[in-house]
Amino acid sequence: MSILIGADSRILVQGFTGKEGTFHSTRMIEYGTRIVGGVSPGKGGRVHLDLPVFNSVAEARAATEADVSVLFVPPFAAADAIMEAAAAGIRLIVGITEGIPVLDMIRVKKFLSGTNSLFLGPNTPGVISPGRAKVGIMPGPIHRPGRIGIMSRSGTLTYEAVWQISDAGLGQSTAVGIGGDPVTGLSFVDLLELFRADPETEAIVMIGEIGGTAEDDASAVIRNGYPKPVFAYIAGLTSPPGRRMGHAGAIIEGGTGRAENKAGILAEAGAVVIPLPSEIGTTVSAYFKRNDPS
Amino acid sequence: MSILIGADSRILVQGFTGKEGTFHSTRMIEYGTRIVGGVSPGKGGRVHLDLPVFNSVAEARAATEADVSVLFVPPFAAADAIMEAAAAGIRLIVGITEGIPVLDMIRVKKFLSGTNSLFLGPNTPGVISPGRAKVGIMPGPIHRPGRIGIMSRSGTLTYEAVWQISDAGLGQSTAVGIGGDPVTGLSFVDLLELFRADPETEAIVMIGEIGGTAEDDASAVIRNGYPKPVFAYIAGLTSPPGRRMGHAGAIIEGGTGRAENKAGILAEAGAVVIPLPSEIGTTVSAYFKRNDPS
Amino acid sequence: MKFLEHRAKEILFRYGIPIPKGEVVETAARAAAAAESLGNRVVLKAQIPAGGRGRAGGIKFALGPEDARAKAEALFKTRLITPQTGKQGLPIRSILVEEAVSFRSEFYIGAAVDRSQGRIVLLASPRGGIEIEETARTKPDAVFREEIDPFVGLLPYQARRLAFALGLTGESQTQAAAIITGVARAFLQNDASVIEINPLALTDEGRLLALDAKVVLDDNALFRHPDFRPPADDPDADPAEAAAARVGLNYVRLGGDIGCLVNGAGLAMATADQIQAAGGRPADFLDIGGGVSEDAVREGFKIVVSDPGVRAVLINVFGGIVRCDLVARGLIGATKETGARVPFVVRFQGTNAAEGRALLAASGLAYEPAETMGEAAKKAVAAARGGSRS
Amino acid sequence: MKFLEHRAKEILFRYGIPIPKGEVVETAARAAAAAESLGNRVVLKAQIPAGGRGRAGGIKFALGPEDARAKAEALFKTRLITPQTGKQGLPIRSILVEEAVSFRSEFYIGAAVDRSQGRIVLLASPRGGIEIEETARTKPDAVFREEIDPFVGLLPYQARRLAFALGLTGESQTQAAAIITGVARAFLQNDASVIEINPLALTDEGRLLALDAKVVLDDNALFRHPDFRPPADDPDADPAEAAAARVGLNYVRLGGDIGCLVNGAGLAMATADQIQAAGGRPADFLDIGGGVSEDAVREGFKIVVSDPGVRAVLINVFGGIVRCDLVARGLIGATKETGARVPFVVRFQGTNAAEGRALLAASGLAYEPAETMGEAAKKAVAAARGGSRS
Repeated sequence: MSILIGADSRILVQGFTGKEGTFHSTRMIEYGTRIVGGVSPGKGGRVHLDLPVFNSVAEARAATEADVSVLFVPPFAAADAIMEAAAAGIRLIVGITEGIPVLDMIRVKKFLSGTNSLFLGPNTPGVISPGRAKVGIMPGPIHRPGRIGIMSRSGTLTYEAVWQISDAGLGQSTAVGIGGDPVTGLSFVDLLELFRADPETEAIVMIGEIGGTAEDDASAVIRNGYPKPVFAYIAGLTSPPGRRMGHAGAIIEGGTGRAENKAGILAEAGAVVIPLPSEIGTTVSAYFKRNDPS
Repeated sequence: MSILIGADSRILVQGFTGKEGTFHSTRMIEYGTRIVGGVSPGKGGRVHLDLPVFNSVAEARAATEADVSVLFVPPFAAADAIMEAAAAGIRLIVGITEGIPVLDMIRVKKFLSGTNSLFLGPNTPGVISPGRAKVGIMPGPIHRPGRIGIMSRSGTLTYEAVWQISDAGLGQSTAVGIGGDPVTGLSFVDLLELFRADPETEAIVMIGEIGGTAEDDASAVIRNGYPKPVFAYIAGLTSPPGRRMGHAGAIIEGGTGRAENKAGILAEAGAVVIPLPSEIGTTVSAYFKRNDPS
Repeated sequence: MKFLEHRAKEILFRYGIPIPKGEVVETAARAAAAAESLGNRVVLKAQIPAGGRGRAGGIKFALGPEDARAKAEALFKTRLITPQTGKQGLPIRSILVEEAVSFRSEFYIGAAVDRSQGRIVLLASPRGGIEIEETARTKPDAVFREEIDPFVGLLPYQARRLAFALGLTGESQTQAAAIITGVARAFLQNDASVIEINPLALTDEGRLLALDAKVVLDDNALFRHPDFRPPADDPDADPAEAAAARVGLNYVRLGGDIGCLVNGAGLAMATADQIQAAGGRPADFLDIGGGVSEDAVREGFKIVVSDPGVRAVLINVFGGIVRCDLVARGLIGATKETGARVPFVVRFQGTNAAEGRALLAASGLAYEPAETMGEAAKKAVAAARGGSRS
Repeated sequence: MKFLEHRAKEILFRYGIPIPKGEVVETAARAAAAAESLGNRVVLKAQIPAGGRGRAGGIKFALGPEDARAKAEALFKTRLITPQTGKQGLPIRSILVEEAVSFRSEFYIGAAVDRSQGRIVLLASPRGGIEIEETARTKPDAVFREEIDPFVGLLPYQARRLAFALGLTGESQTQAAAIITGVARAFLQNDASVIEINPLALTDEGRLLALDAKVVLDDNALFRHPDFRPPADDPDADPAEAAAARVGLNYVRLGGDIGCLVNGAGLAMATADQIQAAGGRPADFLDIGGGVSEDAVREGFKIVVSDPGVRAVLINVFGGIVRCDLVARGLIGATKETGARVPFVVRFQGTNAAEGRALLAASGLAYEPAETMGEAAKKAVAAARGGSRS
């Protein structure tokens, strides 16, 4: 098993016929992902990568029974595409697009709160269940099927963590990027709950970074007795304070946002804090060897 | 028992210190209604009619535990006042105000759909549970406690029906005006469900009129086997077609809206249709004498 | 408030909706000049505040200025009678002269309030040029709907979906989506009740063009749109209805012989029903409303009796906020002022009914009191039959 | 994008928010003239893109034109050093000369994105003039909040509640509600990230006046606000950061001696952490991002080595969309073009890592390959210690 996606997920690509959509759809199909079609308004009726193209998500969903969509649309059109997918009943919407205005994401969150759709991202590499389905832009070959759940706010740093874990002889149940933007859809807290219920996942690696309170919110879940070990690395210990965080943001976030604070809160809550990015794979594999010497 | 309000309802008046608010609050208090305070922004802290005045509904609710509010605010401020009451957790909001823009009511309905508040009106005389509480502007003395539930789109025509029923020796469990505007909060359907669950109510009198589909929607409930007799009078048999109904409205309403159509659908559904307004009291009392000759 | 076609088109034009080139004229000479500047083929469209113009002969094609002049002259002499005008019809005071457009197909775009659901719905259909009600009845699959959320507005994907549903592709689809978005924005920003473009034509050149348009605004929201207040002296308005509106009363002429003065719309409708059941014909619907003054009652009564067909008046007041004594004083004032001798029947119930009856009794006026609506209607019918105006 | 105080005030003024009379000047003579026209008492406020001005001496009172001239002259000669400027401080290029206002009390009004909840929050506090973070920490009961729904906007009752929470009554309460509504509208209509009025002063005459203001817009939304595009030649910008921005890269100077070129913000931060853990000091944060071209890599490398403090460069690329071979080609091009001899360590993983390594190996360039981040950081630290720039 895995979270969010699996071998039976039926995936739609929004922005299918564009350059990005074409490139990454090809990679996803090569990986074995079940892409069932795409949406490109105005191109409905065509065939692209041997798959049907539709003018709207509603039409595409009716024809293909897709339950997941992944977006390769430009920032100005992204919010509309997400809301269209949600209105059409898509269960999981994955927003790869980088550079969406924050207000658009706030609108999207409000809109989605009235639906049953989940949104992952934006500015995420996506989600992969190794060996089953890849919904996003991550390099497939570094992944291995396994029992570690990975969740991250970063793109390439996730690949680094995945690579280290694969290199250490372990694998991933699911690797998920929640996205690097200030306002995201699914949060670390949401993913912790999904991983909690996933029997395949035996441990979680969380890759955080400075800014916001996503890691602090996750700490609260861990503190309340989380049944699986959580390993955490927080990037940005050396990042200069004040450079990336808005002034009034700090007050809302209660003065938090520094990497050392996040790491401290996580450690106190019971997570295993990994101090250096180079030690993610070794730390997790040492834990598994200790607890499961077979 | 009764529906919507009762002897223990704690009622707040929005627009309390204005001319209308003062006049009708005085009448409601005279009737024995438990008015617990009022809201008049900017007048908070004063005492009016021996009751406390607050700047906001939230403040008033915190201080008085009010669960019902009744609005005497001008049309331009009404939507805001309703949303304020809903956001403050008022359970039932009664909008007396006439002349609220339809778009404001559509916004209010959307806003309320995310809350637990009920809205009655606008452009309604309100709701009365004879002998217990009067929340509105209807003349109190014409009412008698009893077992008929009355619901109506009209003001004075409701008084007429109430008067005839009282005159016939019967009384009302609750008399409710849903309001005469194109878009209303609580509908006939909603009230039928509330009356269904009210053991005190033994029969329902529905006063409809031309336009819209409120009566047709109610017919569907009756047709599905409503456990109490429903008497219906529809005003406007002689009203000229086309004068009050918008053109594109007709298409949405499926070509309905004429009094004879409404009466026909109701009769077919099993309601007792009263052909003339002067016969409301006699028809209902004849039914009760026939069925309950004691 | 309902706009004439040319005003409706002006409003929609501000929201990016393309309309034919045209000019509004009030004389045949100006019609000729407009035809001159618009090119050879023009359409003359009578500007009246009622639908059904086309079949009634209110739309004419003209070839060149002289033809336009002749046809405009004929139109200006006509009273147009349509199913919506009543039998006497309406005079044509202005004509919209527009370039004649050749088109391949006609669509329907409209937005309206769905009363039952309490929401705004945008409708589109590939069957334009005919009434949308007819399409909804005969071919419901050809009517496509999207809700306009009052806070969110119409989202781009909704506009696209409707445009695709119309069967449009390429440039036309993009243009249709923009027009649909414009209709939704115009609806929300102007507190509309109804906006219709019918037909929206796809011209031979592949452009979409709003050939006819209808815009009705919510009267209750006019305080937010002061620019749209109707002119005080609408020459086409019924003088009695206009007089009633000036004092805040709601008067509708019904054409019978029993004048009605009632408080509340529902009770007024019911009173008319009751009169008809008693064998009479109501002359009017006059709702004096809830917050009426003595002066307004007086004016209302004067308006009712100003109808020369009225042979009796029925006053039916169920006092609530309106006190019967106030109404009585208004009636006494009006009869004294006008000296009107039309017989009237008064039924008072509710707030201060006894005081009202006492005032009338003490005034020395000749009137018939009644206890119930049924009794009042019967007495009014009898009075209208027996009585004569002096 | 963060605006200078006077621009922030101009924006808020358009939303009905009252601001003091004032003028922006770039010379002492114009400061004197401004003081002349504004009256006797004025305030001179240094316009720099950083907070903490007041304590750093960037705000001066002046009595009359001559005093204003002298104080402006002194300010124009100063570099202001505040906790937000870095040690070298910032030059003062313009001064806002404002009427001096006497006031009774100071309030705080602000709006910002609540990242955790994904919503916009409007904050108000009767404790103005001090940092809102401090109030939130020391006296949380004195900070009042209302959500601004992104579709609905701030409703009138919410603005009223905040105004009442500030303890205002009568005219001032109405004015405060209007100001709060204006802030909410300005936030939504301009895609703001932060808007602050601090302090909002209640003057001796009983008027509310925004004495200081801050407006930060969401850079990602600037495409919707073309008027707000920052001038291409901001004289105060770090030249390396500006050069990176021009080619779409994100460069932040960190002050150490190991230049970094990394793909992805998280990996770039992690790389800096790894360098520090290995005993080195990162010179910069350079994220070449996801869709980078060979040209941009070349420019990025040139920017990194343009820092005279850089004694070694660490290239850490985990290929995803970015292919390592493309990065290799950019590096080879840049080193050939600039002839830079600074030692560099390259760590490639992911998409086309082998191809990238092969290209570098074949290029004849002197560089240290590394397999892991840890190894790369250690080698870079060693190179920076041992190496010297030629």
